[in-house]
Amino acid sequence: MQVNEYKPLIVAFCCNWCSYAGADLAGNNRLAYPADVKIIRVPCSCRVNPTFILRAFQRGADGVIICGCHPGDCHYTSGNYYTRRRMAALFSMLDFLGIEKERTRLEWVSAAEGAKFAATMNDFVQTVASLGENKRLEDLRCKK
Amino acid sequence: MQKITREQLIAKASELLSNGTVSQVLGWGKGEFDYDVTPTLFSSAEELENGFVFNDFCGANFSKYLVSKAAKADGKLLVFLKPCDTYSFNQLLTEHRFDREKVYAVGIPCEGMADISKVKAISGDGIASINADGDNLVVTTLYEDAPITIATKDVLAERCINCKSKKHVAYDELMGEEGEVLASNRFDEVARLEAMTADERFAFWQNELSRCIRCNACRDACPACTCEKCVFDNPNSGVENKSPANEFEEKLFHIIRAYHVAGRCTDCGECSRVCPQNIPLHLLNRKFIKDINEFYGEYQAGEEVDSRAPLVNYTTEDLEPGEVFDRGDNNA
Amino acid sequence: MRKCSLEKINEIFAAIAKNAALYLPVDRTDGSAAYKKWEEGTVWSNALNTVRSPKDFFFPQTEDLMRFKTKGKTVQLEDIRTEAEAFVVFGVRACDVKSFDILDRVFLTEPADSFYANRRNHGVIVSLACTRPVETCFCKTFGIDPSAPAGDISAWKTESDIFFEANTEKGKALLHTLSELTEECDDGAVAEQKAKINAVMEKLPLKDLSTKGFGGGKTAELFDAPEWDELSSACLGCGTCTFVCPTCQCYDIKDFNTGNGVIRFRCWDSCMYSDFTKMAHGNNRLTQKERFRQRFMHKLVYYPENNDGLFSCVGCGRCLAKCPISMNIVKVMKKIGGNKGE
Amino acid sequence: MNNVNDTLIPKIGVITDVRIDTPDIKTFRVVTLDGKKAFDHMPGQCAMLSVPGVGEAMFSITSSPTNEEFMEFSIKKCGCVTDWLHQAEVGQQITIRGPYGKPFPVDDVFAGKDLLFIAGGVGLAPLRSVINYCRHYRDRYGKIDIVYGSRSKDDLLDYQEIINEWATDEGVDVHLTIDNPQEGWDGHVGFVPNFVKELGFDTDKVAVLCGPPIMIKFTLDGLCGLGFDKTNVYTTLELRMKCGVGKCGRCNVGAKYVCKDGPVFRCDELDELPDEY
Repeated sequence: MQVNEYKPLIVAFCCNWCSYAGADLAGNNRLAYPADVKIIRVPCSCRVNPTFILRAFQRGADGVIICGCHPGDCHYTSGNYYTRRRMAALFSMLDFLGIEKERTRLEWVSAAEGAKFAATMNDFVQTVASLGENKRLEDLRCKK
Repeated sequence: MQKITREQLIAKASELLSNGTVSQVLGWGKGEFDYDVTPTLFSSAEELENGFVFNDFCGANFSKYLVSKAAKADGKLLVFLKPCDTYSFNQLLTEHRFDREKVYAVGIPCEGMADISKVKAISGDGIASINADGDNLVVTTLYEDAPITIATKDVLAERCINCKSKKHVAYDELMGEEGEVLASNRFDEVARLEAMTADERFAFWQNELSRCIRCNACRDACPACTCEKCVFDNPNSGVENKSPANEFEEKLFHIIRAYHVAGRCTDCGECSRVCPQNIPLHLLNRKFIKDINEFYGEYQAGEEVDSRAPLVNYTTEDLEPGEVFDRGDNNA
Repeated sequence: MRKCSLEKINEIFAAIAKNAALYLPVDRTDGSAAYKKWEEGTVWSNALNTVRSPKDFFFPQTEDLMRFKTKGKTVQLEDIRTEAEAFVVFGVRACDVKSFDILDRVFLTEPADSFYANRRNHGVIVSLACTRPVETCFCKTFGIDPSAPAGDISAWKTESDIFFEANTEKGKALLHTLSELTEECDDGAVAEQKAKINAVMEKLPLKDLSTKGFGGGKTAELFDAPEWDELSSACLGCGTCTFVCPTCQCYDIKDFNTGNGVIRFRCWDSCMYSDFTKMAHGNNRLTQKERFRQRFMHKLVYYPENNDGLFSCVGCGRCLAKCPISMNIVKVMKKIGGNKGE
Repeated sequence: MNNVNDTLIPKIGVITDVRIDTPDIKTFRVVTLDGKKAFDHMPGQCAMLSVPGVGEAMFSITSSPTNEEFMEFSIKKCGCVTDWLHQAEVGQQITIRGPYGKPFPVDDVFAGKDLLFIAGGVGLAPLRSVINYCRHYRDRYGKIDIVYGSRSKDDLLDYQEIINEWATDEGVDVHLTIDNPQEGWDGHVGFVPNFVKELGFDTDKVAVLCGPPIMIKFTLDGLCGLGFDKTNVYTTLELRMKCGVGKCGRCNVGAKYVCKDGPVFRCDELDELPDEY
């Protein structure tokens, strides 16, 4: 009998201009990363409202990663700089509330970095898998 | 005891009313007991004489009322501002939430306000009267024959124990002496929590937030929460909820609320004062303030009008979210 | 009447908890009290009352009503009601006991609310006479005697003992299960206790507050009172008073989409909220004054009009203690109605 | 427990027909899963319809109680539930519960009287039920006058039914009006309140009014001007409702609950309510 291995569900918010293209490239190059990473394309990483992240956890995500253009490369000039500040504050707050800090991450992935995208996802999935299921930001109503 | 007296404030308000500088006065109205004070609008010397109070329980921050009341007032509105209130006043001005021309702000000194629950913890329930006497409060109760004397400093509200400033950052006129920005220990409790393990912190907040009844008092009293329509009231926002249906909803509300005022919160402490369930909500705000200070340099919301809040600002050299924790680990 | 030494109170609790979930006021870390489920080691609070009223036991803040599964054009309904577990609420004050009567008249009037009725049928109320009323208490205004609380069983606590008197069949049955721990006694000590409480009641600052000028049929007279402007002026529009109130019973019904079905639940709502009466095409109470007035008119005029003069307030004083701006029903009653100028 | 009825727990209904009445009003035909009427009702009563996950809302039942096969609801698109219903197709399942509210006193007060129905816009929806009820039991009532107005010809609800059935009935006079002149319209042009005054009815009739608040206000003034007594004028109110049985507190106005004591009110009863509807 095979034991069902725990597979974390990951939500990845990817900016349309860099990271989503990076994910595409990873796919084109047949670089493997777990299928449990669900990509949500956003116009810019700074489109990600903190409620999106919390809602992802509510709806069953075990980890949330936000990917945007490298600082300085934002399609909208400065969106990712704002993202950087916002997420620094938000992640720190989640940690303050005792929610495992490893469940949230911000990464810069350019359109040319297919390999980095795949590696980042593999690493993130592994990290979250080691934490186990998200219990501290779960909504039991959504778990049935 | 407050350095400024009720009589002085009434005299000032009456003078400004009679010389036409202002048409209404936003002040503290007398309650049923000696400690329950209601923000009230006064429009004559007579009304002031009958209903105005100023004592150690006048904690309410009037700044937020200016958003609704100044717009409605016929002439100028006189508002008494304690030093901490002036920060909210400036922050609201920065956000263009009221018309400065319609307000006449009188800065008044504050010796710190008392917390009635702390008084009751010492004197026992059944307060009959509370009177200030020098540095003490003299309390009589329904159950004790002799009055009980309590040092005011022992019953100060949490936010006043850790008062950040006795300096007024905005006013048209100042009564009494100007104070200084203080080196307060207001982040000590945040630091104590930070030093805990994640499990301990989680347990701490679970216990605190589980008491939430979602009465929205924290939001409705907060001078930074002035959205016309809150996301939590908007059925189209996807996060609307009216009740703390479960632990997630409790956390969602408080995280998002604190986050939305991060960088704009002046740490006035109204959220914790009004919470019927005594949840230390100010700790969430202070965590953001402490982080912002450490990540992006010292910033005090409301210190200057038109300053740019840190979360709507950036530099190209900002630290990465991941580094926040590395830094924390190095510190620990 | 039966009595038991307070030293044996935990044995009483254990005996009750053997057959039913027992809830009683417990001190919390923030210094206030709340009802908690009793388990070995739980310490009964001495606090006069809890921040939240015990209406939660029958009308919880959130409650799932039913579930739906939707697929394509089809809708499936799942009735999730189950028989409530038997439970005992211990130490309910006279004011809060009265609030159940007020809620009953709303929820048990035909068509009865089965969710409420279910809990009501399975709950036993053990009330407790007050020993230390405080300045915010005004139950007497509404004809409630804090020294003689109703409930399935009434209880009195003295320095050394606790006394029980069953009032209903449910109460008798419960008291019967405690017969080994309690002994029959006369009501001398209780009478003494009652006298003591009533003496304190005479000292309360709100003892003379009267309902004169309120009640059914007063709508025309009170609705347009000019004082509403001033009274509501500072109201923040939060729901604190409503949610700590033992008699406020307005609710909202909402759907929550879980991603794999829909839960229809109800939750407390507040007439103080700006969206309470908001419809797709307008709102009939646009200002906070109107909303504020609705709450007090409902308690002091509309409810009594529909319920034989019974007011929808029990004088527990929670809103006096908890309103962020210290505006409350007492101040309303003193400004308009028959207490004017007194 | 599950065998106890609770009014909050609805039945599943199916939309079996959708009729486009006007650009923003559709009429939905609803039956239960076994093809029957969900429940019996009287003219003027309402039902709670809901779309799980979207919300629940109160609608007046526009079909006559004498229709024993199905119920109809004429619904104007104006909020999230109605938006959703407007894009629903035949076969869509929804939930339905009711009936709620006090009906028109068709069997006592109305009996033997001449009746005057005045409606504006979607306000015809609640009246259609009572009009068809009275037409069905024609011999119980005197003359029936129907005054109905809308913004334009296209906004007239149940137009075919009015022209083909109501107007051809004996003892039923239909007076239509639209707000502004329109090509292809040779009927009356003008607002309902003025039209009523122009028509000038006998005051021994029972009048029933339904429409936008502003229309009700002016029409009522007009009727009083003609000499109508308010005790002979009925109207319906609409407020936000959740439970339908006077418990959730939302539709409370004065000592009345619109869901339970209304939605049908006599105009003199309304005068006793505080002005909050």
